[in-house]
Amino acid sequence: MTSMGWLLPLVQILIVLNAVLIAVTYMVLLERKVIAWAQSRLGPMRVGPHGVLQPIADAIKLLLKEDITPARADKWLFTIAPIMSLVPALIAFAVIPFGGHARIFGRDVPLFIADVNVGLLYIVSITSIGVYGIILAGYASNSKYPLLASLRASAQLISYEVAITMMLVSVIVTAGTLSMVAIVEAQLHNHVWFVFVQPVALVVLFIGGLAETNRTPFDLAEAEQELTGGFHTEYSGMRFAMFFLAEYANMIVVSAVVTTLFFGGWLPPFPNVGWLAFLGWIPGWMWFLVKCFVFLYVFVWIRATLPRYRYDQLMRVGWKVLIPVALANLFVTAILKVWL
Amino acid sequence: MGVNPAPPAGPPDPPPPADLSVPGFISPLQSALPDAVTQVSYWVGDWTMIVATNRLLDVMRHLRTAQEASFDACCDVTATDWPPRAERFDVSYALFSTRHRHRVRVKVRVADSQAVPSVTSVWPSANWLEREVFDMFGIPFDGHPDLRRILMPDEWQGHPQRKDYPLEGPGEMLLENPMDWLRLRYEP
Amino acid sequence: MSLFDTDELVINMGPQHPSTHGVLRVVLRLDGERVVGADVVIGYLHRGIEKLSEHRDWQQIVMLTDRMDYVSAATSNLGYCETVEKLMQIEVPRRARYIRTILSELQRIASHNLWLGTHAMDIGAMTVFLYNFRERELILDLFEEFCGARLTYSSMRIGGLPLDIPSGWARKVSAFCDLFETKIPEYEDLLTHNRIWKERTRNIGVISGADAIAIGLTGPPLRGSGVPRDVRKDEPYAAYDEFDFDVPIGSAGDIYDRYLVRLEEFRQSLRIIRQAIAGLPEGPVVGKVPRLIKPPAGETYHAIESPKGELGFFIVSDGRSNVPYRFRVRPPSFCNLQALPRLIKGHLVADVVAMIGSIDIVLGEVDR
Amino acid sequence: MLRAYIPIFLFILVGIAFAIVTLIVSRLVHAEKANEVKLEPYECGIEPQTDARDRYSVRYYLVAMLFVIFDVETVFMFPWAVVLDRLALFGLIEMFLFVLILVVGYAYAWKKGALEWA
Repeated sequence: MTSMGWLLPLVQILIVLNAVLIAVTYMVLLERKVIAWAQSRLGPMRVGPHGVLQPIADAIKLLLKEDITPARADKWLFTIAPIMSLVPALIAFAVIPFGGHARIFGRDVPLFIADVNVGLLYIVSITSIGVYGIILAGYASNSKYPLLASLRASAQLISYEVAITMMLVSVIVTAGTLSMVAIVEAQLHNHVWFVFVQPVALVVLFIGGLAETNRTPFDLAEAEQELTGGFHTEYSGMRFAMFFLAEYANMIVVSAVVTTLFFGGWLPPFPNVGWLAFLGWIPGWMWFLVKCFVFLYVFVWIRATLPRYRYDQLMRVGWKVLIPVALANLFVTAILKVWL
Repeated sequence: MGVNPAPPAGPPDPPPPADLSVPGFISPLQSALPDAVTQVSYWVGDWTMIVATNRLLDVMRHLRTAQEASFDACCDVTATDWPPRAERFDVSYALFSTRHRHRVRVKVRVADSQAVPSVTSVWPSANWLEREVFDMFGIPFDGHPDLRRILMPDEWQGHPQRKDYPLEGPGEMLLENPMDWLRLRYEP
Repeated sequence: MSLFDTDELVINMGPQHPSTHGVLRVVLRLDGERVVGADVVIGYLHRGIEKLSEHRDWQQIVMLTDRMDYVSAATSNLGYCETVEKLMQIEVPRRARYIRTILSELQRIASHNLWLGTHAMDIGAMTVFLYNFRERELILDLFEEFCGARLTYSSMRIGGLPLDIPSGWARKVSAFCDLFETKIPEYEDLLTHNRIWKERTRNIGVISGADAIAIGLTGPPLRGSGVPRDVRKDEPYAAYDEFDFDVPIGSAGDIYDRYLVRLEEFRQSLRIIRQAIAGLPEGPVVGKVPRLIKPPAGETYHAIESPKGELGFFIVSDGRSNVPYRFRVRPPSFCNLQALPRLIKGHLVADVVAMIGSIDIVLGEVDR
Repeated sequence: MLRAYIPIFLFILVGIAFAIVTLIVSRLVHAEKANEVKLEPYECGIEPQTDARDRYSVRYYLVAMLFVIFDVETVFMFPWAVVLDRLALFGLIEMFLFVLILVVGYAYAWKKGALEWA
């Protein structure tokens, strides 16, 4: 490989990593602002105009804060757990296509880090590593609330994993490929976003995404009102911040995956309709970000609206509602695919 | 605070005025359980029955079940300390009937460390209320399922609501600084 | 089988826990997430208000009653003042009784606001919390205008009120009633027909009416079980006998019914306030009270309906000193909390916080 | 073929490096003022009486087992889904049989109450 061949991915990785970190911190601000507006208040207003510098202040605060390792905790696992939670959330972005190809300085630069032919499988497997972080955190803390929370988390995450993977199979059948880039291109060739082909899959995937990211109404693993913060009860300072980053990074991953699979990724709306061609003037990565933003907004909106499910109800929804729906959807998709 | 030369020996418990009609549940009780009720009194609209301690449970069961009484709610159990009296404590029960919407107060008089039969078997709601009386006055309740201190710490000495217990407490160490507590706890 | 035997997990919920509404400690014994047994430990906020009151002047005690149910100080003031008035047989002027009714109903709304907000928060619905605090703030403004304080009002005196209402205050109360009426549907939109809310609250902590009476529940938790017991109706005090209002009752006796009962109480409170404002009589706000308050020797028990349930005062006067001989409070929170172990047995950890919320306790009143 | 994965490995390394560097930086600058009480496990202000690592009823080992079964099955479906176009009716029937066995087991588990939690 040429030196250039190493350099380009490295530059991309650094850009993506920084973009993700900035996006995550500003996601926190967005969440606080949107929820505040939903609740007829202002949200952060002090740091910078309208609180725009709040995420930076938060980051500095978390960096400087005391980082406690409880006396009874398992010291190594206690440190490894947040890393195991954060790293998968970050590296999932490796296969997400932020755009097609762009011409920068006369070179053809892909707007994704890697296009592997098992892209979707990669995301599924990488994101499930994240749950180990939560389980380890609960176990390593050697404290009861985190322990309860990590048991909840493990059961919850694997339950929703099943429905999610089955739904992904439906999408793969429709697209005929596992590559994220190819899935977007399939939507271009089929002249339709897959949301119109697989609406049920979208709903189930999004619900599953809420559960996988521990978001309301499925935020049982950190349910502050019951388990006093859940698996990160004993965490403080930077190690706590890593769980925090992981949760928000995972939200962005879910939004990005949903955008890619169902809303045509970087494609403008209805790319094949002639009189809408002017939408193509807006670069693809901007379309992608706008679509992602919509889903992130929905995450926040749901948090402002819904109460929390109870543990047994959550499992019931996962096993008795989502899995049968996913199976039925898969059957119908496969039959239609072969028939047509 | 106030000038109070000698502590009073007990509440007046005045008898009801002659022209006042007695509530319907009192005379059936008196005929069903003769000489259980030692005194009936009336003051500012409240009827009070003073009952012999050993007959308390019979009276309470009667009041709970008899049609004309049916006191199904035990609102309050509390005590008053009258140190000069031999039976220094008045334990008083505030009863209410959700059917007839009437009230009565039942009182028993007990000496120090004399047990009162627990009414938890008649009204489960008396559980904590009796625990509080035990905690605050040191009156034991016979047959109580779980007689422990409730408001004060388990290892507390004395019973704060007694009249001979000083307002400032028994003179325990005053620990102003929270770190003093920690030092107490961790120094061998 | 011993290979698969498991121990029960003993876990302390509280005293430092976000959802125990104060320094309440519940020692839970868990099998998985199911509650096998629970022991309630209280006393962390015990300040000895009863003992203190036996060393305070009769008028000074009003200030102590503020500190019992600190989110509903006005009803505690009312209960205490009425008990002393009963002991001294003082006639309270009609205007004062009307204003007391208005104050205690405003207080009921404020207290229910706080309850609904925190209860919804416990179940994870955070927006309702802030909506409720938004409206509660308006009530606190009204109280501030009346007596200068926002939380511990000391808003009543033995024999009447410390002062008449400011001019224009009644109009502001009416305006608040009109505004608040439009806000109740906002809470209902977020909760009443919300599927998750219903699943979290229905058939949880069910208790029958007879059991509820026996275990000592009063107030909305008792009415949620279908018992129409309300001190305001049964033993009217202040000016409640002059107003039309209904006592809402539930049927199932679960958390959801207790919620519905309290929501309906919002509306009934508005109804009472409006009638009281419309018919507010002129006249003095303090009755004929002797300069030195010294009730004749005797004892009495008097109860009112606080937002939490039956708030009773048992006061003994020896007729000689200027302090009560015995001062006893029958706190509704204390008696209602007693039902907690029975209500949560067999439910899940998540239901424990919902249950604590549904019986609406204030630890300042539980421990006194 | 494998060249496509090089950026991913690179990303994993960068990701881990980022996490570790952050922890080290924070370790250099953060405040440290621990005392014995602060280091106790949190149990709402009460000293824990029992250890958190007691043997404890994890009602969900069944979940774990069901998950393994289902997830392995779905992994088999990935390659099938990609090439369903070419397998056509044969692939469809094959997979139907495969899934049918799964569904029978699922229905059995449901009926037996393995899906009732708590």
